[in-house]
Amino acid sequence: MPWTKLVADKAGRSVSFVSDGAGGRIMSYAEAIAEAMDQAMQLDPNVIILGQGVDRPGFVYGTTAGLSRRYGRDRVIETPIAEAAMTGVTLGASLAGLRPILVHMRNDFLLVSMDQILNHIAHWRRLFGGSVPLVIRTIIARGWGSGAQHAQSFQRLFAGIDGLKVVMPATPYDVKGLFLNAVAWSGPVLFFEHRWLYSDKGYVPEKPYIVPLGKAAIRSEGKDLTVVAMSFANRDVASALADLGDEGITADWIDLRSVNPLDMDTIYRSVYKTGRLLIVENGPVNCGVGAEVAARAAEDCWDYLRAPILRIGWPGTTIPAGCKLEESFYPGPDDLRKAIIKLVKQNDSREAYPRRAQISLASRQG
Amino acid sequence: MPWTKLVADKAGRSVSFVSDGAGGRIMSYAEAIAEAMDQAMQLDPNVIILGQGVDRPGFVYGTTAGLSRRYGRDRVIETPIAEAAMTGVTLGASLAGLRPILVHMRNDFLLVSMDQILNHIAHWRRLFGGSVPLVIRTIIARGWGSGAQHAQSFQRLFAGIDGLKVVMPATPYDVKGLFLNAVAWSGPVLFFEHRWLYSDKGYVPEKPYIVPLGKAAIRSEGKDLTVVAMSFANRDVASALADLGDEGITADWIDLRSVNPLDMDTIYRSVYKTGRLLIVENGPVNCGVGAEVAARAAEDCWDYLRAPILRIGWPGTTIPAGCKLEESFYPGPDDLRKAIIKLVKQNDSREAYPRRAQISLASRQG
Amino acid sequence: MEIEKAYELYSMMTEIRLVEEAIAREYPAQEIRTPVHLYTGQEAIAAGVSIHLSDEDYVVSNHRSHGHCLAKGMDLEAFFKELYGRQGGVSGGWGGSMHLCDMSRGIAGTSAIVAGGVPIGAGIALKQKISGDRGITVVYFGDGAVDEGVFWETLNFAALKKLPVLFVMEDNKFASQTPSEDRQAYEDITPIVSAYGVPVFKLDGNDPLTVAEVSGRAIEGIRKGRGPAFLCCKTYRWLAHVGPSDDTNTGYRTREEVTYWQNRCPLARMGQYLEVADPENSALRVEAIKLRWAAAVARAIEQAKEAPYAVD
Amino acid sequence: MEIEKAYELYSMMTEIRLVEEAIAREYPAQEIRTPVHLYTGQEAIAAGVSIHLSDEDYVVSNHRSHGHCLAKGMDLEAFFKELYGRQGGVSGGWGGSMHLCDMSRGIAGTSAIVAGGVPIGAGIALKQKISGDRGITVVYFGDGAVDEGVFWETLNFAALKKLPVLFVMEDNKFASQTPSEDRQAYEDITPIVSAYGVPVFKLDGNDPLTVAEVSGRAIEGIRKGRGPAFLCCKTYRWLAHVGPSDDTNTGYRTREEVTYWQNRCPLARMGQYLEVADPENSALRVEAIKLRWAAAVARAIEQAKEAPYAVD
Ligand SMILES: Cc1ncc(C[n+]2csc(CCOP(=O)(O)OP(=O)(O)O)c2C)c(N)n1
Ligand SMILES: Cc1ncc(C[n+]2csc(CCOP(=O)(O)OP(=O)(O)O)c2C)c(N)n1
Ligand SMILES: [Mg+2]
Ligand SMILES: [Mg+2]
Repeated sequence: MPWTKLVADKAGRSVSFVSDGAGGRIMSYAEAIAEAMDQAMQLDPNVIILGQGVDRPGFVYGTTAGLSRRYGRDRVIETPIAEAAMTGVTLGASLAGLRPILVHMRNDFLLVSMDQILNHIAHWRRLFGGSVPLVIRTIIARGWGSGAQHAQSFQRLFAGIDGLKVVMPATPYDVKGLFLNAVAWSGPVLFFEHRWLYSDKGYVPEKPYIVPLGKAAIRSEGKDLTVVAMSFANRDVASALADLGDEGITADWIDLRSVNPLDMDTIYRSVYKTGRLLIVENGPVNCGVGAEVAARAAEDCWDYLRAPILRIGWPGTTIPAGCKLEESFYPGPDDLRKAIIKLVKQNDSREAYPRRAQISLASRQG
Repeated sequence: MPWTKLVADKAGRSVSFVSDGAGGRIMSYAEAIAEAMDQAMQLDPNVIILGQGVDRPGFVYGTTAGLSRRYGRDRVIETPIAEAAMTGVTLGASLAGLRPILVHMRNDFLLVSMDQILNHIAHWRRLFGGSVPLVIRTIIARGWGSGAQHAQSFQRLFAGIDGLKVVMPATPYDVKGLFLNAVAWSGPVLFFEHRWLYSDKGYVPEKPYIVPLGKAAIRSEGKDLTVVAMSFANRDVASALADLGDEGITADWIDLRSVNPLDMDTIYRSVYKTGRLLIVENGPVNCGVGAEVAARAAEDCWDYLRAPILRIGWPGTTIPAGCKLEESFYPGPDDLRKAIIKLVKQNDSREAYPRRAQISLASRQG
Repeated sequence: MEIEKAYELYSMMTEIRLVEEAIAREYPAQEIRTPVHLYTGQEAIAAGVSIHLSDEDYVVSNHRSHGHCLAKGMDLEAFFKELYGRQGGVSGGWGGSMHLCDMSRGIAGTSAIVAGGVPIGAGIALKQKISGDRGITVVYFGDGAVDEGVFWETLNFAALKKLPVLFVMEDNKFASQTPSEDRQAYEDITPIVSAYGVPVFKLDGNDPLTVAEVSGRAIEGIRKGRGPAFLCCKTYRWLAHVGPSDDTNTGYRTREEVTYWQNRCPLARMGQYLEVADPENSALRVEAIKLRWAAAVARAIEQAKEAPYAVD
Repeated sequence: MEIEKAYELYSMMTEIRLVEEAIAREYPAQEIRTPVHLYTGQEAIAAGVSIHLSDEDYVVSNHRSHGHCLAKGMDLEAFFKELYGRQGGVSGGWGGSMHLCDMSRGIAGTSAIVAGGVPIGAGIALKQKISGDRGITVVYFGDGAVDEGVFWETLNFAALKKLPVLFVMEDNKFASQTPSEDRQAYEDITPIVSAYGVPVFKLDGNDPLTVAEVSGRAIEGIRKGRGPAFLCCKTYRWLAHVGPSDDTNTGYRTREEVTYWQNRCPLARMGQYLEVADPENSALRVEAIKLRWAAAVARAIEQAKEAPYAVD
């Protein structure tokens, strides 16, 4: 089994959001995916790829380029536009011993195959045992009037289900390491990429390496609040925090990386310290993954919270196509900055709540 | 338009969970649905019904019995097992001027039609205007080894989306009034029934009446905590509260009735008073509707909360079929009772948190 | 074909062609900020079908909908306002190119999910059937849509209930960059569809007269209550799957193939027909039609650009 | 047919019949607490197909799976433990009647979502094809499953990629209580399927010899790399859609129809064949087979009842 030999990269601690290669190799998020796909196929002849466009000149924004030439059309399978069946085929191939990777150009199309994902894939292993290694790669788009059916961000539909893992990498480093780990994992993984991250550049080791599934990354450390974000929303956080120098505010910035399972330990540890939590959803706020983060913190960090938990994200409406509508639909770094200031200034009352301060950090973390 | 003439029933304030007819007419939840279906079809010739089994001897557990005889097979349409297409057909019929009601025997089957519901129905009105009156009736099952694919409770997938309303009635009174209002409403409504409520009996007025969409019902009033529940989970709440006499604990018990939109006003008003919130999900806790309720309360009731917010519900695993596994899968009144006692006893510290008490109720409610 | 009908056909196709050409021209200015799937080269289908439709008939369409909507009478100015994201757009600026609608003209909406609109059209037809309306519903979709199961579910239901639907498949050989033979086990869809008991018409989708004649027959049958019919129109898209440019050099199709189909231009063919059928007037009238639409398109674009942006 | 094969067929069918009868008998005691969709009357299909299969071949099945699983070699004791929710059940007590599996015998799992298992079977066959295994995959489904689009998507994909799948449609006339004619526009599915280029065999699903003979031919072709084949087996379910009783009096079918099919009992037919083919021994051997399975079933039930409940 080649997959048990992969180890986490030592050099890249992945603390910084932008390239921290320190002389290391820099490549784009898209290139990192392409390399990960290639290495996965090279590592293990059981890895196959299925999807619309995986073997056509567009090559899913270049991320599958060259693969069919290198590994043959038996392993790089151009498919009909039949997401439901192809998802079932992916499950079946996995049961039979392959490690299939199914690719969708938009996560909006996952809805066509929801029955196979939630009624079948998510339950198969719990029902029947064995391993069900499979990855469903899919892309969140945004902008240029993508609109109602081509810019949604559906991670929330797949979070909260024990039988699925869901990752949303935000950096070139993570996208490669998480992808290889998703392929290595013995169960199903939904892999959400973001189209607007494709040209982001950063440090990416050449050798195959893994980033742990279900572990968040601390992108920066601070004292005043904890900001939790996922996928592209991290870029807004980066801008907002960079802009906060004057205010003298610093934040623990946590990139979730995985939304299922959630790395609550990392979040809790930070909230114990900062007492304030802001969650930035890449998607609608209402019933988003952030709701679960907030609900758990409201239960488990109760004694440490010094202010209400805030969430930022999209409205729950249909995503508009018109450019001005689109502009005002998405919250930006400025909204984030305002929320951060509001949260930090508001209700700073550690003294007023003696009981909370009493309970020592150690006793809760132990 | 017959639908604008329906009014809320005056007599039935629907405060009590069990029959409060005071001599009024008592009927079962199932009979109330059947009557509502019948009255809807009688009120408006544009109402049609589609589904598997709607015109076959089982009649969806009796709820469509007699309708095809009374209203003809043009209006009571037995369909192929093709949920995706039939959901699109339902949308089309609605656009063209009908008020279609699509019936599924299990909400698990909704997944096959997810694309039509979330990519189409939920957006149609926002994109194109006009009215899109349609109802999708579906049933949550439980027990007797229904298991992995026949006992799920998927309300969370449809909550949080502006373009859909989602109701989960728990009483015979509500099921009729909410159904008629769902049919009357100019947009799409997902109507989740619970199979284990079908034989519950209660007061149901004979005349057509409506229960407001998006409004919770206060089932009992108390001082120590607020318990929020939905659908069948309300029955567990009823038992748990009845068992709490000795403890001297009383609760505001709120039956959500609608999970989209959420009636946060009613919840907030209660939490302002009690300072404690327990949410009981009819479904997995993780990323459930209760997460959203908790997250909003953690933001908006911050100054009134006197203890962590608790949630109770199912584990996130596949639902087991074996009878002992099933028994331990579902939390029961006893788990609820324990959670209530824990919540009320824990951390009773109104005095310790003077700032919170300072802010007057009125100023927040205004 | 009656000569005035022939001019109408020519006019419809001219409108569509000029609109698509104008979009292609304007697109680089980055004011039309919405993905466009241009209909250039396929005009004969929408025009040939729509010539038989009135406001009581509905159409439901897909991502490549400009031609379908314009042929069904969509207001040019409201159309362009939608593309430019302006107030007064057919979908209030909310939809963009992929989500056009005007119920008052029987344009029931367009879905950008492949095959997503197909069952919706059947639902409209169900209403028409139940209420005994004279109207029918036309559902447009590509050769890609028949890959999706929901197409077959809908075909079965429509045939079972004898719904007044005309299924119009625009077989332009590709779904995005993938040719049918890489997606479909069958070479010919028509025997499959006809085994559902649905009358099938396989035709040259680049010949407006054929489309008009055959769809006329199909629609007549549908209006008589005979249930759905299916047109399989062979055609070709000249430009990229999405966007205003020619993507032939990416390698998924040959220059020869594109040229072959450009030489089978439906508009040119209609022009030739008019030349023969109405040698006296055609030159003048054809020129007048072109000028009229060129002016109308230019005016609509101007008005769209001047309109205030749609805002929330 | 070789006589030993014939006895094997008879034995498989006997096992299934006795299991289903035992379930029906035990069910009122409410210890089997899982919805059961009994296979009584349809035994010839699973047996006739399975006689050609070995452990390297897979089956994927649906809600009515007992026969499919037992014919493929599912352990009787583990089967009953699953139904009784006990430890040692084939799915650890987690699945119940609707979710049975034993990969070691090539039973890849069963889905209670109509048509849900169909693409999964094709996925297994994709693996077999890619790795050049000799094995094939059998997908069982009812006449209801072909209503679902995912069936047609899968058929297309399997035919396109020439996957080693045998599609076995058990056409028992009803999906729950709804007859095919109320759900399907076509009377005969076979011309539709064969238009995908898939060899189609329409046969009497109540005749075990025919099923064995025809499926043998179909499987031979599949093993030779010719791609998928499709069996349309006409049959009938004797008992209710779900549960152990006879639901004829609810009115969706007539007593005459049920009796007609009961008179076409596949087990009886096989018995008659053996009588003719092996007049010397058949009486004794048939009796022995019955006794052996009756004992095995009784023992398995007993062991299941004694086993500890599956707990978390
Ligand atoms: C469910 C779904 N899958 C994939 C896509 C991506 N997609 C958009 S258009 C298209 C090709 C459609 O081809 P066809 O139906 O032949 O129409 P054409 O573009 O050729 O007119 C695809 C695959 C989508 N929009 N929806
Ligand atoms: C997607 C979905 N829709 C509906 C059902 C409910 N259902 C269970 S079995 C069944 C009938 C299946 O009929 P058929 O495929 O002919 O199999 P049979 O029961 O006749 O063996 C239906 C409708 C389901 N399980 N899944
Ligand atoms: Mg095409
Ligand atoms: Mg059947």
